[in-house]
Amino acid sequence: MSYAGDIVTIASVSAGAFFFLAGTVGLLRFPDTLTRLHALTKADNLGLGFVVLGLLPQAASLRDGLKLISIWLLALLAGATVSQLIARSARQGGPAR
Amino acid sequence: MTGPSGDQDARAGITNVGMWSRAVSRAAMFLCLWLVLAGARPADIPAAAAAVVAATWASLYLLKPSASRRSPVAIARLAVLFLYHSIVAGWDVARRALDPRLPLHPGFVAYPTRLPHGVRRNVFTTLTSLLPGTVPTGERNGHILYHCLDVDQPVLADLAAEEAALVRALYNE
Amino acid sequence: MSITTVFESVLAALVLGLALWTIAVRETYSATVGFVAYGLMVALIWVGLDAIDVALTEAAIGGGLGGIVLLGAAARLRDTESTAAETPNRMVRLGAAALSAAIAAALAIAILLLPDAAPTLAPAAVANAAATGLANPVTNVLMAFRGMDTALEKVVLLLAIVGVWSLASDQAWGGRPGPHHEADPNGVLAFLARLLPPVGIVIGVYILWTGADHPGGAFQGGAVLASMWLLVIMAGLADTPPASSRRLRLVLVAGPGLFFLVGLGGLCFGAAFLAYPIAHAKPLILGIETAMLLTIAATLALLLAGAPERSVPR
Amino acid sequence: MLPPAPMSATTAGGFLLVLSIVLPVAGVLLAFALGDRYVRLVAFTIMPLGLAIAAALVLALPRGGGHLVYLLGAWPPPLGVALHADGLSAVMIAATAVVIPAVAVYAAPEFRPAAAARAPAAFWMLLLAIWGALNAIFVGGDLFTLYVALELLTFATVPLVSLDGRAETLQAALRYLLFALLGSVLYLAGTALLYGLYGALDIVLLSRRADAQLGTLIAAALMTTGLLAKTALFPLHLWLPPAHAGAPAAASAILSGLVVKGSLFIVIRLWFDVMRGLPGFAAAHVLGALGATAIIFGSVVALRQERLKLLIAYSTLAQIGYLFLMFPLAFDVSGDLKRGGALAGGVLQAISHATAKAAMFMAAGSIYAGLGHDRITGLNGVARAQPLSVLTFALGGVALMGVPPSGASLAKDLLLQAAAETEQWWWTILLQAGGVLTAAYVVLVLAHALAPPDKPIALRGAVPRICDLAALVLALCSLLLGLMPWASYLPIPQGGMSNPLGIDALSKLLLPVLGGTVLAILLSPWPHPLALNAVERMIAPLRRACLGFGRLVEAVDDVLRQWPAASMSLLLVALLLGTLMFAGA
Amino acid sequence: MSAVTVFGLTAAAAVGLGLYGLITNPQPLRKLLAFNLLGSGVFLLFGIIGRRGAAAGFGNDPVPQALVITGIVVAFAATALAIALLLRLFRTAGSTTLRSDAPRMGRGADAPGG
Amino acid sequence: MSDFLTASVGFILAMLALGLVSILRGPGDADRMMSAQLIGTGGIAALLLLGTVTGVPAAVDVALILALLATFASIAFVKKGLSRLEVDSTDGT
Repeated sequence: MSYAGDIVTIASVSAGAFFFLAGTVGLLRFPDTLTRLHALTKADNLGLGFVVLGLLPQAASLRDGLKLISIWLLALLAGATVSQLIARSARQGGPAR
Repeated sequence: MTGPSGDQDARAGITNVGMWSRAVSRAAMFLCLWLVLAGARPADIPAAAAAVVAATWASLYLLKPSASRRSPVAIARLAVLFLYHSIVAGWDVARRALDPRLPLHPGFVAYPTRLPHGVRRNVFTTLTSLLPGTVPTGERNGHILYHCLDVDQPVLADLAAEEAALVRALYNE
Repeated sequence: MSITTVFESVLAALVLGLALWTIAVRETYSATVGFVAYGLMVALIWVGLDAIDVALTEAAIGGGLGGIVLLGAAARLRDTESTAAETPNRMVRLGAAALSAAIAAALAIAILLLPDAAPTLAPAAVANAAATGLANPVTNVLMAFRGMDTALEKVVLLLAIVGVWSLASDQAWGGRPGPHHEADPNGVLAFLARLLPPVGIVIGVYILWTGADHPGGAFQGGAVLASMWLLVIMAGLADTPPASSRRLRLVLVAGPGLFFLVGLGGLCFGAAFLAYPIAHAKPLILGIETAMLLTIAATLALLLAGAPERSVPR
Repeated sequence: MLPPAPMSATTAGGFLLVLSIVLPVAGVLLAFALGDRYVRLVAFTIMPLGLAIAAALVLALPRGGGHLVYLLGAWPPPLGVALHADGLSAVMIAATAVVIPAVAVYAAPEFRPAAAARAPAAFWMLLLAIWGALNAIFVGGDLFTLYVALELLTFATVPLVSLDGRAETLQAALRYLLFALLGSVLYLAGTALLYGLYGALDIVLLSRRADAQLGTLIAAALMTTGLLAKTALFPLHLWLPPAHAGAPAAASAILSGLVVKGSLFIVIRLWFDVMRGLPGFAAAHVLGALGATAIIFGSVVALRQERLKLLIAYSTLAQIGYLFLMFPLAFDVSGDLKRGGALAGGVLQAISHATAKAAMFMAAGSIYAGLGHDRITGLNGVARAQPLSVLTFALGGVALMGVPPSGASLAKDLLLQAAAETEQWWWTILLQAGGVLTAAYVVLVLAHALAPPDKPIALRGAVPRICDLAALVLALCSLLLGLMPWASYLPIPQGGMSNPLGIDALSKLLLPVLGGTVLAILLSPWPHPLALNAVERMIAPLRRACLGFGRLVEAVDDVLRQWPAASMSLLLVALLLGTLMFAGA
Repeated sequence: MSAVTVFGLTAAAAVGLGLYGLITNPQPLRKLLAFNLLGSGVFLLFGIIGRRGAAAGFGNDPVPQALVITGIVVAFAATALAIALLLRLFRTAGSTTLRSDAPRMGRGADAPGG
Repeated sequence: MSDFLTASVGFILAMLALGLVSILRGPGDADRMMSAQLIGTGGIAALLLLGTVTGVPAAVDVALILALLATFASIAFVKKGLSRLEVDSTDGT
């Protein structure tokens, strides 16, 4: 494990943790469903991205790194589509509510 | 093949050869995914083949290939733009959330898109859902209705730029 | 208190908080959401316990299928809440709390009193792994050492299907299970249902295949495939096949059927029922697992789709 | 009766154990794959084969020295799973192999593959599945395999309960499912603890390793309680009456006759093999006491039922209680486990009940089909209209009362002998009372059936004669069980059998019948043709008191069958058992 | 305190909570949730027992893991079956209460015999 | 390094817990449904870190499954209101 790699990991994972913190604060402070949705999808996805970035230097091989990245992409796709679904039902008052 | 059609508009004009080349390119994508997941081992060939064939079949069944040309450079540029946007978006939310004054001006903005209904518009809304301060919440009168954290920002201009980049990358006809 | 313990305590507190929420919250729907969250977090505990095979199972069930079945039911039953709100009185609740606490305490004591030299079969499982040629000990236990349990469990799944189907009305017997789903073909759900399933198929097959030597296996892969199929069905892009379809029924019995056939082969020509000839053990097991993958995927999806509702014209 | 030393090899004939599980299960798979039209055909192809395998197993067992072992996959325990069969397994398998085909013959006309194929298709598959699951329970040698088999049994049973799709039966099925799941989770928790303690799940290995430490006893208490919930021992019976009374008659016969014996069998395995008496004298007395209460409660409430099927369902409750009397009787006063007479008596009683109760449910089903209802007060004259059904019911009842040469009579003798040997005279009262109480509701029903009808009976539908014959055969089986050569399968002490003919036997018939008649008059609230007016006036105050008692019992039963009460009793039983086991250890 | 202790107590607590919910919650769906909670507590029990048996290069004894996987499958099938029953009951009867009991006609009508 | 990563897992889980408190409280179902999303991202992050810490590479596969399936709870939530969502562009077009 190289020294530089460790530095990148610590910095990047810390950044990721920061964005998770921001997302949670947003969830707690933002006033309504739709604004909270912003906090959740944007900040947490970025946080995950930074965590993945931070783990890349620790990955054993190129393949492991690519795997991490594809997980992030999958999570992004899921987050982006689900946020639209939730947003739509939140705008319409939510089903059965 | 009688799959549920995705892009009614884009199907016209696709040739048999085009169909095959699309199938091959998708299969190549799934093969890449497999290689990333499982690595390249000769013993894996049967499983890899089964997975790729099944995935390609499902993909062709579910999503009809479209005839438009892809531009690799533009796709790369779109990816960079997208990465940049998601960082800005995360930072934007973090800034607002951690600001003691909680600077929010939430509201809705209707964006008149030129993209046709269907997959293209879905791709667009999905990409823009990661833009700073916007979440698409459905449509009204053919306009995409965005919920914005701050309606004072130049949301419409950003969206237009994103749409242009998307069209250049994927749907250049 | 090491840093690891802090992490474990945070995780345990989170899981218990969700469990408490599931039990205590008044509204059923919220409780269900809490439980889905609980299931996802339990997957983390399994990783913490170094039981990745179980974590995969829990993630596939708790995250995907369990969420769909429970949330769907909670949504549909939400109107009945007012009629069924006959909560037991305080005395009963206190008594129940005391009794449950006593049982939990007994269990906790039993856990704490477990012998220091913990018995384990891990060395035995490793020592016999050569007989199957698979390096994943969990798969070895499931498919070889305790193959009977696994085969019978697949029969349990089949019986669950019979049970769910038997709830159909007489007219609908043999028809297509579940309601017909319609969704906007241009909507986000349909979009996801076009994009995700091929990726899911690759992942599902990968999970099955890697299960030979690494954590994974037929059930986890099958659960992924079932989720993908359900996604396509829910987006209205495909329909469930009629329950009377011969092909569907063959798929549903393929897994346990092949398992028992191979087992009987062992009884007639080999060492014993469910014994694999060493030379062919790995391909045989992988073949059974492949059949089980399809069976499990179809079974789980159909279990969630429900009883046949729409009769097919013959 | 399992071998004291672990068997490290498959014995000759061991493959029969595999076949006894695989054959019915293969039938399920085949029936499912072939489709609705062939389901019944598959079932009837499997039946004779299953019967043959059971017969072969019964024959092979004595030659194998009393036990058969099969190592699945040739993997020896603890890593692998073994199948074990001993005399107990053999007799249970044989009983199952008799009852299931008989029920199948009875059900064949009703569940023929016709236009509306739902119920028939499900019924035949589930019937085969129950068979496979029961056989797996009887020969399973591994606690977790037994868990899977138990679940198989539950999954096969629940849909049978709600086969007709009415709201009540759906509700009954749901209650049954939830309670059974609670039971199996407790069982599973105990299994986990045992594995954590001893690193094995094999019954024989565990029986050698288990010692009386706290963890083991907690596991024993949890597992026993979980199984009791599935067996519906009082007060954990909330699901039984609606489930057994609501199912189609053929299904009820299986549920009442066989299914509850599955979990009972595992309790026996736990107490007599895995733990070899570790639970102790006091805990066994808890089981005995619950059983005793079940006898009283079940019989009294049965006498108050207006519908025949519910009466039989409640009588099952009482009979289940009777089966648990074997547990205290198997211990002698010093607390040592004495297998032998008590165990043999209990198992014999279980088999007698399986055959007789199945026959009675089938007879009740025929009567229901004939009359279009099964109100007991409306049965007058049915003996003339459906003599065969009434005869079957009567024979089944007589067999259950313990009249020689029935199996129940032999069982009662064995249990009485055990009570005498272990100096536990107090159980003798209950053993005798059980027969009298059984006689009471049999007499009550027969009195109605034999009474002259108020108006001529118009039969709504006729049941094919073959159905009645199948039921009759089962009833006769139960009546003649005492004549079988049990000694090579069950530990029956010499001289345990009483002479099937003679004064003794006559008194064994007359005493319960007389006592039963009195009880029926006193406890049944419905108008019935038993009492003469003069007697009636004389005993009126007594009868009022008895009816009051009956009402009270019924009210208590109503409370106990509420969900919170039943599930709290479950935990209470677990705690009680655990505490007593610990105190006794 | 080791991972085994922490998660072991979690498992016991989950069992307790599940039992309490199973007893006191009137709605069947809630009972089902509680049952699943209870089940997951028992599965965790297997998990910590397996964890204690870590040996031969494996962090968790494979046998309990396999048992848990089987158990999860069975529990899931049970959940699906129960939900199907529940929805069917809801459609047939319009409510899902488990309160009312066996159909017993003429309860309390203790007509005098004769 | 390992301690740092473990601490990060703890921190992310704590954030997850706080976030869950906030959205499970509601008020609407839409809020509650975000919990699956929240656990999706947070759980994946925790799993990836955990996999690196404990040296169990297969933890990544768990994260993969979670990423693939975490959407499903949300979809179940949306599906029940399907009658109202039949067409995305309900109001016009």
